[in-house]
Amino acid sequence: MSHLTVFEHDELPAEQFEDVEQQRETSSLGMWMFLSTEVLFFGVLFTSFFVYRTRWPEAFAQGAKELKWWLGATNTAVLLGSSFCMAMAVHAASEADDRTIVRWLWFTVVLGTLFLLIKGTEYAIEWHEHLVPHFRWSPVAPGAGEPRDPQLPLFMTFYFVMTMFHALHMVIGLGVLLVVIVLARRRHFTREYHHPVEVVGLYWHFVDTVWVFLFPVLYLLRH
Amino acid sequence: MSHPTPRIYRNVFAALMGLLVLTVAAAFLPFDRVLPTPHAAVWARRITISIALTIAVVKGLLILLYFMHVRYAPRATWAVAGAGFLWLAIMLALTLADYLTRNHPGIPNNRGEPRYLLR
Amino acid sequence: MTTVPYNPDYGRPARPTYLSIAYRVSSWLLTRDHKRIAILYMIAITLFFTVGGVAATIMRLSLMTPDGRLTLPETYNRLFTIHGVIMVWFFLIPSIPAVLGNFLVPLMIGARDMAFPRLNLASWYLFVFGGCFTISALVLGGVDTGWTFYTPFSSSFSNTHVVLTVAGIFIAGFSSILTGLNIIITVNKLRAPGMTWGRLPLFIWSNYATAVILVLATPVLAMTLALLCIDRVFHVGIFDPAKGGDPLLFQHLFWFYSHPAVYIMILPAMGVVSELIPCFSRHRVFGYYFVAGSSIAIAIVGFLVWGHHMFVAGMSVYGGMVFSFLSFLVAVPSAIKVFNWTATLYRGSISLKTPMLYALGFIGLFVMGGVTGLFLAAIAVDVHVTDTYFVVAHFHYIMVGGSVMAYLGGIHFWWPKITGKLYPEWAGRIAAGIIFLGFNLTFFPQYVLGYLGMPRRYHAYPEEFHFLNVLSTAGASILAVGYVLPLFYLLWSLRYGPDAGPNPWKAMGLEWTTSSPPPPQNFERTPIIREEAYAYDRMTPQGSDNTPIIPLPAAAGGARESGRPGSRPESSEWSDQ
Amino acid sequence: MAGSANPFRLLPDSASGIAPRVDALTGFLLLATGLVTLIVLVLIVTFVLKYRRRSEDEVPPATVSRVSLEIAWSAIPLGIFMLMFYWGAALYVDLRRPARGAMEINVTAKQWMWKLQHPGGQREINELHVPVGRPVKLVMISQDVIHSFFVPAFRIKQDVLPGSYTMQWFTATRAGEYHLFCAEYCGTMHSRMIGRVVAMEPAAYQAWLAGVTPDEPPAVSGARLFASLGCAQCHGQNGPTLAGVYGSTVALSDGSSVLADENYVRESIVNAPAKIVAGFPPVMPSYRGQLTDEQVEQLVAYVKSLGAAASPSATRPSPDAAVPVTRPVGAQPPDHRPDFPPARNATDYDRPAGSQPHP
Repeated sequence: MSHLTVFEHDELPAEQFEDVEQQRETSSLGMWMFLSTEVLFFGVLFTSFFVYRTRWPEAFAQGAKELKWWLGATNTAVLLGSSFCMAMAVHAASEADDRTIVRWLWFTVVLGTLFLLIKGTEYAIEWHEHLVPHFRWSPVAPGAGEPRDPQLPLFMTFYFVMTMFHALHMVIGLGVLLVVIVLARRRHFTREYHHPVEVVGLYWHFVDTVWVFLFPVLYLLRH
Repeated sequence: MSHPTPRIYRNVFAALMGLLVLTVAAAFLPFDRVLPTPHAAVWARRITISIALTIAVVKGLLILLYFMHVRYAPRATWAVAGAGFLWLAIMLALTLADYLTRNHPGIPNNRGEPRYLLR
Repeated sequence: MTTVPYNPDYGRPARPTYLSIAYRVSSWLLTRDHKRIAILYMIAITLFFTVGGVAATIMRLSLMTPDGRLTLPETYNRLFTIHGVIMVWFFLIPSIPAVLGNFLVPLMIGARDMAFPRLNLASWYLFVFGGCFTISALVLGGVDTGWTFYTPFSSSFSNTHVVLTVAGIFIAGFSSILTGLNIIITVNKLRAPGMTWGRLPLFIWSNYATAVILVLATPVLAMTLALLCIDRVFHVGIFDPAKGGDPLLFQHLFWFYSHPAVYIMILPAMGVVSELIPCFSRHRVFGYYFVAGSSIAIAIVGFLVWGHHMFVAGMSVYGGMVFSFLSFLVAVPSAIKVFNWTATLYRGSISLKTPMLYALGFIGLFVMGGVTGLFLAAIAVDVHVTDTYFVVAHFHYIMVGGSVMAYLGGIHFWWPKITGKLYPEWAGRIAAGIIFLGFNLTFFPQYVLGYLGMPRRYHAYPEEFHFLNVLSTAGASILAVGYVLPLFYLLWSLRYGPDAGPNPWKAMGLEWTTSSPPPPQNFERTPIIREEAYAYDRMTPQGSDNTPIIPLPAAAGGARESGRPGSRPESSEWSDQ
Repeated sequence: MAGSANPFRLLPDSASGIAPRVDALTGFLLLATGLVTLIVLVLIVTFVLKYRRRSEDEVPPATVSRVSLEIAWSAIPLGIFMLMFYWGAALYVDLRRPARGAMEINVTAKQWMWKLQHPGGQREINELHVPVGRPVKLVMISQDVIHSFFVPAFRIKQDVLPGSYTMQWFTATRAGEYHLFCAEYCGTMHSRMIGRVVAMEPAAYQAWLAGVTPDEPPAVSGARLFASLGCAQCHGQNGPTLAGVYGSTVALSDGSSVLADENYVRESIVNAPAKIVAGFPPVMPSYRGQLTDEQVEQLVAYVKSLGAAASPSATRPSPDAAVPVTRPVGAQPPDHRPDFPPARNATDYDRPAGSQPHP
């Protein structure tokens, strides 16, 4: 089927589907399959984290104390908020109410960017405290603090690898959200045909779920 | 109903915020000073990790079921969502099966002597 | 008076097939037709197979002499590494799912195309893009860590192009995920009406199981290789014991992907054989549900057994026992499949055409490869034979004897459907015989070498292993000839081969009800399926003039009853694409 | 290599206690699987010949799928597999449990050579002389990548990890010269990292031992290091006493109990905060980076020589964590276990000599 323009809205589903309903189910199932791969993609990091936590419990406990739990908590709240806004946007899409879709999507994008900003400040604080393994690390806390556990760099490595992969997924999510905002502003969605918003919603909620697990595992296991 | 209403979204969001406060509070409970057993540090570590993970699982489920409409989705979506987490559980379980039984003194034989297997 | 059989195409202009619809290069490089993407994959993996094969030939020639005079140790190490990497990730894993799977899954379930055609093309581009990385690493000086990239050698001690090769595999991994995702969603969502799960051909069942593994295992490889690159570039000690890391963790995570990966390689081969045996013995498969169920069982239990690669690597004794027990469980479904194939042959009418020769060769070699897996699962024997040529022989029997033989059998069986031409039968049989003979002569001596204790990846070996290695090299040269023959006569058949009708083998299956090569949208009308998968027992004797021996499913005439609102109106004319 | 010159042999020499038992299991596996393979091949050939296609239009009778047959040929193989699993696992436990009083040899693997040291201090490169009939325990560590100590004639193989000790043991039963290979790929000269294991009669072994000018035994240099590093200050009085700790089960501060083998001693020296004995403050500094592997090996040898428990299983598991368990061998067991006979000497708990499973 030769689509004239990429976003030309047409009643007919893509040529290999029987009807629009089947296309909607297929795209959400496809996204769910992709999210399963993401679960295992982050799963490797969680498995390695727990394996090393069983080997060096003191180092990982001290690492959790080094991190700023209150920054992590606000970030979790921000991300849960953006997830809520995304859910409201999807609901608005199912009512084909273009103005509210754009409003809720903007809230989601703003909260998402706020999350990245808070994360950025957190990285800056850790850079300042010489907590970045390989790049800027000191075995003793700066300002004549007490000596750090020799295995603390391992914990900080996992902290940076896990949060940076998560931030990467956030950035991708924000990009796709901006595309959907453009679509919504051009009144592209109808009551039947709004599954791009749903699919992006699935992805955004998943990225939020990953952070829901990341926050306690990294910040709250302080014993 | 095939789709959750905004009211449900608001309730779920409130629940998530409540659980966030709960999990942060639970992390600061002084288990290592309170527990009676001599190995307080170890039990404190185990209790905090189990509390933190259960609350995280509950929050994750809330997001999955309501925000991602899994509760109203066909069975295939349940299977796909479940498969991802089940395989993660397989990887965790069998990898830790190896790590937690290393240097284990070994199951004692019939006379109560540990078998002392090499690694 | 001679009766003229009814020919639905009489009087109409010849319908364009997916090959004759467009000839511009852009129609191939920007195609969204699953059949053309399958052919693109076939060309790509044939090139990669040649690279891997050349590396294998040089290795075998170097092993002819005990001190390996032909190659330096560095060169030999780079050769077996690139042989492993190319053959595993750039030939075996995509070979059947991406070539035969892409071509046949929509055809066999009555769909017009894959669920996500654009992702399907993206999968091919990712595959080729990843291949460029790995080939550039090979050209720039190769990598000498072995295809398993064990740390800390790969992360701290090897000074070869590890990160470049690993980046290539990382990208090719996403190509596998997209192929798997496409197959699962297509089989779930796009089956023709009447095609219930119980009527799916077994090729679809095994590709479905393979797709499940592809989707659930490959991300673990992607992240493990990412951690390896982070540790290699930044030396943060994730796998470096001096800094608190544990090299065994890399092995756990690597084999969590790589053992299911060997099932990705063998399951589609079993699917091809489950199609060939019924066709050439004109028998319904013995125990259809058990063969289908065993594919799914292999896919699931395959994820629990990776520890048997690490019995001597320093794993705990109890961990080893758990994995040994589970490894014996995973052997049961394979045994069920072999017994069911043998039972299908009982009281059938067996014709030994080339695809059947490959299928029977597959069963023989797969059984010998599979049973030696039991030796490796019993820990006490594994302690002696792991990391020796016994393991090399075991996995080559399964991968080369099994997967490559079935791939060639599948290519020969569906060649008329893919190209519309018949290949010369006599040439096919000779090539199959040479491959079978060369294969056994190459790899059977390696079982004995392995039990004698010759370690694998040895560039030079003690004098007493000399005779068996020369035997193996002789076999390898025969095998090389055997692999080159099909290339010639298949390409020859493209030009000079006789035209094949829609069903040259008189086989059952939806793909044989459409013309060969099939039209761009696969079926004139979406077929409706009314009987079981392999209804060979309801075949009617047919005239000798090559008219289809089976009653065409009612689809040829029947209109669609269950048109859901907003569904595509029945387009009688095909659309240009 | 005795008897290895003829190229047509199918079995390597069988020169260790475990070798015949592994060969027996391999024989059983070969028999069982060979039988099944033969049956399948014969069936296929007969079917292909008997039921070959007579004419193009032949339609054979339909197959009848019988579930009972399916159940049979999945349950029977499962039963045979479980037997194979049990036999393999039982043999593996014997492979991983050293016999009493094994002679301990320190093996250090370096990129592309083996360095071995006998308890008496004799050092060897790429060669290992062992007496026939005496159990030998190899305590192995690598200085760079993963290697693997593989002696085909003894049917033993164990990877040598860079971070911690891995151990294996054998008892040579036939005198002779056997191959030693590195079985885990370790770099360019992986195929040159080979050597030979010479099993000699005890008399010949003693003669060879005398002929070699011994280096300083590791235990002695370990004692010197122990004093120079000032370990005695803590481990003399208030710290955990080290007499008889090797081989006993130590209760740690986190409630778990660990066998005090070489890995535990090494872990306590190199990563001190890892495993602290119950009832003691975690004040031991970590010596990582300050000691070479050689020195750690000497300290471990010294700790072993401090009245090591006669055999790893000599002292019973610590009944109660509160009481520090590191007591000399043979000391009176805590009285609240009256049912357990007090051990007067180390060998009380050994199995009667007759039932010794001669590996």
